[in-house]
Formats: sequence, structure tokens, C-alpha cells
Amino acid sequence: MDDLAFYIFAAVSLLSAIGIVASSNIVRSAVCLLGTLGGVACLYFVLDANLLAVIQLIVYAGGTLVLMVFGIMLTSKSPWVGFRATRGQVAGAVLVAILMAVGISTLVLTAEWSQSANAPLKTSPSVAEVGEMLLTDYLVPFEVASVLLLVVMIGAAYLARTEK
Amino acid sequence: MSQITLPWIEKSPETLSGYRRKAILLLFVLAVGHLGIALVSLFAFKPGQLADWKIPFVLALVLGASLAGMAFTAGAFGVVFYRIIGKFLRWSYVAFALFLGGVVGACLIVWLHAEIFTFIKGLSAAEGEHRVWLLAVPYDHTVRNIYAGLEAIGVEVPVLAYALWPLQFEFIRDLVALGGIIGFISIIPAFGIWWERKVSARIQSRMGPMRVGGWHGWLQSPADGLKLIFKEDIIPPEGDPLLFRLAVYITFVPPICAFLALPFAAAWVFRDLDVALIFILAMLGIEVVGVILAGWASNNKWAVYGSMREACQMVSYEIPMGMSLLIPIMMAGSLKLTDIAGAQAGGFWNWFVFANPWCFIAFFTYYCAALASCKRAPFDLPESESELVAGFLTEYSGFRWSLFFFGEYAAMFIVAGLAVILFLGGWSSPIPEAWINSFLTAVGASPDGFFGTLARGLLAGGPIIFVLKATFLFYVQLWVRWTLPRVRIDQVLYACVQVMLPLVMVLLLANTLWILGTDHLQWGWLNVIDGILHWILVGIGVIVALAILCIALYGFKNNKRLVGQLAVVDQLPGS
Amino acid sequence: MILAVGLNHYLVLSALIFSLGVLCMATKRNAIGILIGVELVLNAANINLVAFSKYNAGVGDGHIFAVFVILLAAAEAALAIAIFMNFYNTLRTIDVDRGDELRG
Amino acid sequence: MAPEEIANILKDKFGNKITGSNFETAHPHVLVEAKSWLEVARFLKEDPGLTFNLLRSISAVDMLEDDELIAVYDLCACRPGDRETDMCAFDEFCVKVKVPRNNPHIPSVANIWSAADWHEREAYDLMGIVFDEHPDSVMGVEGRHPRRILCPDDWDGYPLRKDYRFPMEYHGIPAVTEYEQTRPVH
Amino acid sequence: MKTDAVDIVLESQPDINVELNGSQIQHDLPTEEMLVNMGPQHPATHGVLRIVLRTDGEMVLEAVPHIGYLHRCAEKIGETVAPYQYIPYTDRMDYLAGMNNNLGFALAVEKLTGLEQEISKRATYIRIIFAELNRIASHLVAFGTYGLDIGAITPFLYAFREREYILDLFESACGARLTYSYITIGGVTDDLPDKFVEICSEFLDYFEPKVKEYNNLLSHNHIFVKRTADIGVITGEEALDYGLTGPVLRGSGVRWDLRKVRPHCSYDEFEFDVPVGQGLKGTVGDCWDRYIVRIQEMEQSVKIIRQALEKLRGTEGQDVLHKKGKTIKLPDDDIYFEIENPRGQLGFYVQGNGAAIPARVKARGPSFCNLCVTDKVCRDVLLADVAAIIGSLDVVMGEVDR
Repeated sequence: MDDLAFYIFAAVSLLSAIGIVASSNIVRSAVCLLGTLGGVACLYFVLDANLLAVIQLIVYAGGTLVLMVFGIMLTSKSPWVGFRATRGQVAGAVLVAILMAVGISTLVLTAEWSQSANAPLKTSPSVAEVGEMLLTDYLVPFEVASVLLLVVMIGAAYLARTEK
Repeated sequence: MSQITLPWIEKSPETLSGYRRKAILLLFVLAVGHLGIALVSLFAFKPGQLADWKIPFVLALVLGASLAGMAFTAGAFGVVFYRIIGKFLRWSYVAFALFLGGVVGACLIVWLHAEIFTFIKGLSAAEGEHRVWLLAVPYDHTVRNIYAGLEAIGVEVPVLAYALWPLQFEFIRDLVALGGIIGFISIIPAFGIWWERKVSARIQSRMGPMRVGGWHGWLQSPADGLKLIFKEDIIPPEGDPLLFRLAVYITFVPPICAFLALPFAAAWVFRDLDVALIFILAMLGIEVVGVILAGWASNNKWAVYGSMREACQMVSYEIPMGMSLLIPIMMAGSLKLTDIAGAQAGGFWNWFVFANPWCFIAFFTYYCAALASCKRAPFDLPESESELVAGFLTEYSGFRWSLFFFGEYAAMFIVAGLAVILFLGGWSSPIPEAWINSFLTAVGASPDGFFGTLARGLLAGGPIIFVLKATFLFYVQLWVRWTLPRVRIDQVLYACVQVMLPLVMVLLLANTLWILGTDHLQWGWLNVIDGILHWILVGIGVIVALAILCIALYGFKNNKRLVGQLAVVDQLPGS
Repeated sequence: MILAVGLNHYLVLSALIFSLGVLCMATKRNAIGILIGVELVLNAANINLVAFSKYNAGVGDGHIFAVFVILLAAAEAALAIAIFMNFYNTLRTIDVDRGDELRG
Repeated sequence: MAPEEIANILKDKFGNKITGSNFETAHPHVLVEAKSWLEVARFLKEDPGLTFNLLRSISAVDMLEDDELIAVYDLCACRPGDRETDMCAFDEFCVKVKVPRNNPHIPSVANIWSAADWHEREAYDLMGIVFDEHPDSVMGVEGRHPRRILCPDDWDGYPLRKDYRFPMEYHGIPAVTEYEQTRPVH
Repeated sequence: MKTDAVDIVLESQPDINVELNGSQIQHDLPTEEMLVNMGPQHPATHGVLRIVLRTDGEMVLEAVPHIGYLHRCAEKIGETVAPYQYIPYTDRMDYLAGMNNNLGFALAVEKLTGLEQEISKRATYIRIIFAELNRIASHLVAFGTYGLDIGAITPFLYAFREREYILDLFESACGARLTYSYITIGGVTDDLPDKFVEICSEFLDYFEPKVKEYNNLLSHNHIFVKRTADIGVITGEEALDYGLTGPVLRGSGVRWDLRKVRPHCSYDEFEFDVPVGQGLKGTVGDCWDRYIVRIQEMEQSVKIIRQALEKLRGTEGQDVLHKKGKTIKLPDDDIYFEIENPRGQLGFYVQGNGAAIPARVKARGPSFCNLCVTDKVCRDVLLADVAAIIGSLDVVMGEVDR
């Protein structure tokens, strides 16, 4: 079942990602991003990373995506305004992307990973364990991240403030 | 006279009764034929005779024939006794029971399946037969194996083994559970809308729907749904038709997904996730994307206004809502909803709402924030009729429009259910189970006998108690909606950012310190205060419950009061 | 069975999404389109982290890293959109190719 | 205050700008010549003895026989009394302004009584009296005039005039029924 | 004549399509101003009022009302029919206060023709009873729909429950529930039905406590007060300047009621108060004041009707319809006469030329005059406040457009 789930959600993520790139309308790109984020969240469920999956959903899909759609609406006069890159740029970018995909895939498939790559470990960290790690081993990064969020909040408010 | 000629109106009664006789005959013949086939095949296929790939066909033959036979029989009886059945359906309480029977039926199917599933899982696996069949699904039991298990308990019906064979797969179990959930979700809006109309009618001293279905218009919602399906489907061509269609599903599907993690009772949950609470919150949060898209794709300024309001409101109210929920999480020490509800079992004084003052306030902040995030009145700004025509729903019509309401009512039930699980003891009954047991013993019934089990199942906790509690909170949402005016958008945001958010932060901090003092540091004086406050809060809860009961009884006894005593008006020519 | 999913499947998927993200960044001239591309790349990285955590390490480190990545992505999006607002405020467009003008 | 007294005050102040008066009727009024109406109006509003602060109505009348249009200004004085006990004091007065039918121009009093804004627009719309310097004016073929209010902005003619003929169609929409088309117009 | 309404509105705002590179205008956020058509089909505009809003987000910068969607040439029709034939047309102006409209036109014509002195006392009292009942009915609709505008649906049903009884009373007297034509030139069309006085006083006993119910449900509701207090403030001077009358003027604190200051129809025989806005919840002249004045006026109307029913007792047998009502000829004279309608001062200008048919009829609708203040009040308010303000002016479009 897990294998089937992987294929379904991987297909959803990939197709939506292609949709993002192919769509010229930025709102549709954002909707496709919702598909990718949802697909990746489901993949996290498949990988037994439940906490991460729901965080992905609540932060990315519920927060960041709404923010982006807001940004789109505030910065475009009409949904149909699109800035197209030139044909040459697109061709170059596609070439680079294909090379990159092939290159990384080859690298990944030929690499020797330390353990048997096809035998998943039965023990996945539970929510409690992740939480405990956050407050013990990773306490400093956790606090730094919270400070960073505060700074971002102030900075964003500063940047979008009234100019006088 | 109408120019349209309807053949069945033109015909004489004799012809009609002739038709009826023919129909009855035909239906009976078909019924007998199909039931015969089913009966023959019930014992015809011995286990081991057939290859695995033929099992679905056998099932189709047997189940299809018997189902068709039963349907034809019912049809024939329907035609014979149509007058009596019509009268029967008009008979009030039976009709209502039939309607509510949907809930009970869904419960029964899920329960029955759970029993069967345990039975199959309990059988010993077939000797060395792990086969890979279709999508790499290994299975443990062959039909022969299941038949052996059936024979062991004295059921010698070969076809039953065929019928049980598919039930051993996890995904079939999931499908059945999903069917139960979807059935329940379809009942919520149908029942909820009808009930809302009755509640609003009661509040406004009128009757509400009274025609469709006989008793108090109980069929009104299905009738409306049918009408909506047949309505013209209008899609604004100047907007974005693709996103216009997609937005409905982005709004409608997440609240339904949230039901996957919502436990109705200890074992009555589709997936008992360890992060169920955040999952449900995330699902409620995704809904907003659909609403924004609906407004955007409609190419209507009112719709854009509605969706922008929705975005502002939901994104800001998610924060106090989530933070209020952190307080019971902290009390229970788990994100798993079954754990949280389990921690409150054994009498209503154990419910988290009465645990300490902070939880008590958090319950109300949660409920207010939940009202806002469900966009229910007084926070129904996204679709506020008098300002924004219909907000983001302006351009929607027909079935698409009704799907938004499916989503909304599902979300209403979800937030009510969450409140019940986190604050009001989930599915546990207000009375401790031990009291029920001793009561049963006192009246001479064995707690483990049939009636004892029934009584315990009904009273001591379970999905029915849960649904009842959630329905009460659902009712409060309706009550508030039909009583209060609507607030303004700046007041909504002010209430969130300036009032609710600081309040909830203080509650969170206070609760943390409180738990630290009582549970971890074990300060004696704080424990004493805690105990006193706990019982004061329990007292307040009892008083509130009694007050609501008294008001309800008073209203029920004086249900003519609002209409007034102006009897003479009936004598006027206009009446 | 050849379809049985292992670590490599996740890694290849991640590589594909990563490349699509880069492609998105390269072809979109709308600043928010570029932000979407960045999100894709970060998601690809997260898939890797979680997959390795499941198939190789077996401890929660990968999860923790992924949590931090999501957190930073959210922060980055908030800040980026604030910058785009300012950009739009001055230039009345969010076409990034117009951002090379050294004007207020 | 009786209408005669008010008329006398006005005559003392403005002399022959007050062209006539009639008090033997159900509707006592004075006649004011069109081009001095603005200053008379300002006096009526601002004089401490009169304070006609409430413009109740502007009725435009078409006198086809006399070949003139009349604008009837009905004024009312609401002098705040003692708030707690007493009513406001009541006083009413009427001024008529006559203008020739072919070139009806009256100075707008919308700056004196804001209420005149819509009344003047209505009088223009239905009767065709042009109120000069109206705050909500638009440019027409024959100069600036108040914006129409009840009829569409591109309506032709002034429906309440006695010689108005109803149009047969409006933007392709048949405006009268077949029966009315064959019937003689009043 | 290119004078399209929308173009004129567009004239006054910057061209949104112009490239604004390096423009000096710096907003909080770079938002675009938007033109929104509120109406003619909009739930909050009480009919076919169209308001073009220039908005910046939720903020309304300018609100220009456009009327005329319900124009039915009522004044032109007045020049083609005899006065008693015109009575049914007045019903259709302010269709929520048909009795008062009938009364206004009938009084104007009677005053013009000198018939005024010959109306019997009984007819006068019946007129007052029906005008005041109609005032209650009209204020009930105003109260109910104002609740709807603010988002409270239940008060609407409460109001209509009571209004139904009043309409039953009307129906018993004249057979119609909306367009009565009951008060006519020379009196009223028919005497009261049997037991009317008893039924009417029973209704008053029933209705009086209901006002308290309305106050509990809506008037003092915290959300309602927050939505209406300090919103759409009109000072007394402004109100007079814009020619506002009725509850709108009284809501601004001006104690001005034609029934008191220049009593028509022997209103001077009755004892009642004139409620004015006192700024209990906010500033004098805000939406809440205008609203509460209507509620208090209903109580006063009840008082008047009780007295009128009392006075009616000695007048049995008097003729309620003067014979000359249908045959009068209008003298070569004109008149402008106003009465106090539920919505304000309803004036009729009638000019006769010696024939049976008037030369000119003009109606001065209170809604028409009250609506013209919209443009001034709806500036720099929120979108939701526009609905609150329009609702508090309580306009009936049938009368605005005539």
C-alpha cells in the first residue's frame, strides 16, 4: 500500500510542479503550488513523519500560500498580467534544468549509501521524541529560530509600513 | 385548460389499475427469480472450487441477485400498499426516526464491519499461502480458510466465506470506514440546514419548513439539494473558469479530510493520528485558500471583498484558536485526541473545562475563535448579505454553491467536536461508569447482560454521547447566529488582535505556571486553591446546565407566548 | 519487485522537483513566481532530509532539520513579500527585470 | 410672522427686485426677478429676523399660455427653541421666480441651502429650468446645466412640460405600447 | 449630450491606467481605488437605489447615489386625472405609508378648494387613527430592515409579526393591505367596521410591551450599538441645511414635528411627545439616534391612537365622506401643503386652473430629500457603514423616484 501511495502522491507533486512552471498565470501557479505542497505532505505521511506533514500543511498551505496569494492580489492589476520570459531564456533554462535533473539523479542512483537503501527502519521518531529533541539537543537553534521569526516579523512590518 | 396532455392523466382509472396489476405481477416474478438464484447460489459454491479471480464474480452473482430480488420485492409491496405507505410516511415520529436512522445505520454498518474484521483477523492464517495479487497486496486467508473458521463457529453457509474474503484487506476496511464518514458528513448538512431553519423559525416565532415530507418538513433539505442539482450552473466567463470550478473542491474537501482524524469514540476513528489535533487545524486552515480563489475567479468585486475579508479573518483567528487549544493539550500531555478525551473520563467534574480557571476561559475563547473561523454569525462577514450581496458566493449557483455549504456545515461540526473532545470530556458520559454499573446491579440487571451492555453503551460513553454533545455546541452556533447582529470588519480584527490574542497568551502562560505549581512542584497551598476553584467551576457548570434546561423547559411550556393572545384578530375578514 | 519503493525513489523525485524549482526561478519574471520556485527547491530538500531520516539514520535529526527549513521558508516568504510590496510601491510592477534601475 | 410682513421686509431691502406679491390666495408668495434671486435667498437665510433655514421644496410649473416657467420655492424657518420643553418655532414663506420659457435661467441656490441640490436637478430634469452655477453641473449642448436625476443622462427633452411628446423608443427599446402610439397625446 | 453617469464619477479620480513611475503619491500599501456599484440590485439599498462607491479597500471614499430606476411619471399622471382619481397613485409613492400619502394629498386638495372646514370630526379622527397605525407599521418595517442591514435577521420577523396585525386592521376597514386609498378627498371612503375600536385597542395593549422586547433584542445589543453609535453623524444644522425631515431630523436633536409646530388634522387636540435623539450611545445625530427615535415614535403613536379611539366614541353617526369630494373643481390657484409622514415631511404642490383636473401636481417626498445627504455622510466610512447609514435614513425608493 505504501508503494502505491508513494506513486500517487509523487505523481501529484510532480504534475503540480510542472503545472507551476508551465502556467503563465501566476494565480494558477500558486494553486499548483498547493498541489505540490499537499502531495509532499502526503509523502511525509508515507515516510512516517506525521508531525512534519501537518506542519507542512498548516504553515505552508495555510499560511505561506495565503500570504503569496495576497501578495499576488496586491501587486497585480489583473489576474491576466503575465510577464513572459523570452524564448531563448526559456530554452536555456529548460536545458539547464534537464541537465541538472539527469545529473543529480545519476549521482543519487550511483552513490553508495551507508545502509541498505531499500530497507526502511521500523523505528520512526514519535512526536514526543521530536519535541524532546527540539528542547534538548536543538535548543539553541530552536531559540535562534524564534528570535529570527521575531526579527522577520518586525522587518516585514517595517518594510511594508507607511512611507512618510 | 392546459394544452399539455399528460398520458397518465388522460387514462381512465380502469387503465391505471390495469397498469398497476401488471407492474405488481412483473415485480413479483422478477423478485422470486432473483431470490431463487441467490438461494441456489447460497449453497452451490463450495470453497475451493473456484480460482481467486472468480471470487468477485461469485460475489456479484450472489449479492447482486439477492439485492435485486429484495429491491423488486420491496417495489412490488410498494406498489401494492402505496396508500398505506404514504400514510405511514406522513405519520410523524416514524418518519423522523427513518430520517435519523441514517446516523444509526452508518454506525451499525461500521460496527458490524469492525466485528467481522476482528473475526477474520482472529482466524489462523492459511498454511504458507502468502500470495501477491493485484498491486502487491499480500493476503492471509483463502476462502477455504475462512469457511473453516465459519464452520468452527457453526455457520455453514459457503457463500458467507466468499463474502467475507474481501473484508480481510486493510483498504476495504478503510473504504467501509470512509463510507461511514461520508455518510455521516452528508447527513450533517442535510440535518443541519433543516434544523437551523427550524431553530431560526422557533427563535423568530414562526414554523419554518412544514410541507415536504410530512412531519415538520423533515425532507426539506434533500428536496432543496435536489433542486440545487437541477439548477443552471453559471460560470462567469470573464473570470477564471478553471479556478472557479477548482475553488469549490479546495473549500469542500479539507473539512471532510478533517473527519479522518476526528475520533467519535475510543475505537471509532478512521486514523488515530498522533498529531490529530494539528491535522484538523491544518485542514480547517486550507479551506481559506479555496475561498480566496472563489472570490478571485468569480471576477466580481463583491466576491473579492468577501474573500479578502475571509482571508484576513481566518488567518488571524487561527492563532487564538490554536493557542486556546494548547491549554488542554498541556493538561493531557498529548496531541492525540483519543488520549486527550481519555484523560477526562469518569464524571463531568473531570472535564478539562472545569479543571482550572484558565481552561474555563480558554473554552470560551476557543469557541469564539471557532465561530469566527467557521465564518458563522456574528462573524459571517465573508458572506455578509446586507453589505456584500453574498460575498465570495455571489457568482456561485446550483450544486457548486451547495458544496460550499457542505464544507461549512462539516467545519461547524468539526469545531464543535473538537471543543467536545478537548474541553467537555469527549465521548465519556457525565455520569461515571461505576455509578451506572451499581445502578444496574441495584435494579437487578446484570451489567454484562444484554440490557446492561445496552445501557452502558448508551450512557457510559460512545459515539452517540459524543454526537449529542457536539450537536449541542452546534446548536449554540445556530442560536448565536439568529440572535446577534453582525460585527464590522475592523471590530472583528480588533477583537482578535487587541483582545483575544493577549488574553489567550496570558491564559497560556498562567496555565503553564499553574500546572508547574500543582503537578510538578506540588505546592500544597496552590493545590488547595486549585481544588477549591475546581469545585467552584463545577458548580458554575452545573448551574449553567440547569439554567439552560430550565429555560428550555420554560420555552417549551410557553411556546405560544411569542405569538401573543390576540384572538380577536382571527375574526377579522382578512384572517 | 521493481516498483518497490526505496530511498532512491525519493531522491530522484526530490531531484526532479528541485530541477523544476530551478526552472521556475529561471523562467518566471514575476517576483512571486520566483518565490514559488524557491519554495519548490526547499520542498525538494525537505523530501531528501525526511527520506534519509527514514531510510538511513533512523533518528529524528532529519525531521528537526526539515522543521527548521519550513520555518525559515515561511519567514523568508513573509519578508520577500514585504520587499515585493515595497518594490511594487516604487516601480508599480513586480517584474524583476525592471529591478535594475537604481531609483528610490 | 405673517407673509405680508416678510414681503414688506424684502421690499424695503430690495426695492423693485421684488416684482410682485399675492396674499389673497391659499399660497401667499412674493415674486422675485430671476437675476437677483441669489441675493434675496441669501438674505432670507441669513437675516437674523427671518432665518429661513429649511428649503422644503422647489416646484417647477409650466405656464404654457404665459410662455413662462415658474420655480416655486417653499421655505420654512425652524428656529431652535428651548430643547427640553419647547418645540422649534415654525414659519413658512414662498417665493416664486418666473423665467421665460425659451431661455429659463435661474441662479442656483444650492450653496445657500444644500437641499436645493437635488430639487434643482429634478426641476432641470423634468421641466428644463437651468440653474446656473449648480455644483453638480455637466456640459451640455447649450452650456452647463445641472445633471439629470430621475431620467437617464442621455434623455431628450423635459417630460413635465406641457408640450412634451413622449419618445417612441429609447435606445431601440419601444417606449410606448402600440395602443398608446395610436392614441392622441394630451 | 454625453453625460454618462459613470464617466462623471471617473472624472473626479486619477486615471488608474496611467504608468505611475516615480509618482509622489505614497500609500500605506500600494492599493488601487476601486469603483463599486452598490445596487440597483443590492440587499442593503432597500429597492432600486444605485450607489457608486469609490473605495480604497474597505474604506469608502465617496458614495454617489443614482436614482430614477423606479420613476413612474407620477407627477405627469397627476395632470391627467381628477384629484380623487389620483389618490390610488399616491399609495404607490411611499408604499409603506400609503395612508399618510393619501392624507397628505387629500388635505392639500381640501385646503385648496376650501373643503377643509366641512370634514366631519369622525372622519378626522379616523384619519388620525389610520395615519398613526400606518406610522407604526412603517416604523416597524424600518426597524426590521435596519436589523437586517446590521445583520440581525430575527428583529425583522418580529416586526413583521406585529405589522401583520396592523395590516389585518387596515384590511378590515378598506379591504387592502398595502395600497389602501382609504383616506380620500372629503373624508374616508367608508365608516369603521364593527368592533374595530375594541380590536384596535386590544392590538395596542398587545403591541405596547413589544417595544420593550425590541429594545432588549436589538436597541441595546452591544454589537448593534457598536455598529451604529457614532456612525453617520449629522448635526442639527447640517440636517436643516440638507432639508432633512422626520425621524432623521429629530435624530439630530432638532425637536421639529409638523404635528406639533403646525398641527394639521386637529393633531393639536392630542397629547404626545416628540422624541429627539440625545446621543445616549454616542454623538447626537448618529445612526443609533435616528433608529431609536423611530422606536420611541411608535410608543407615541400608540398614545395618540388611544386618545383618538376615546374621542371617537361620541361621534357615531356622523358622515365620514363629504359628498363634494368627487365633484370638486379646483380654483385657479395653487397650494403647497405638508404633513408629517413616517419618513418626514410629505408635501404636495397642487395647482388648479378652474377645471376638475389639476394643472400641476408635485410631490415632495421625504425620502427624496433625506437621501440627498448620503453623499455627504458616506465619506471615509467603512463599506459596512454605508449599509448602516442608508438603512438609518430609511428611504423608500417608490417615493424617491415617484
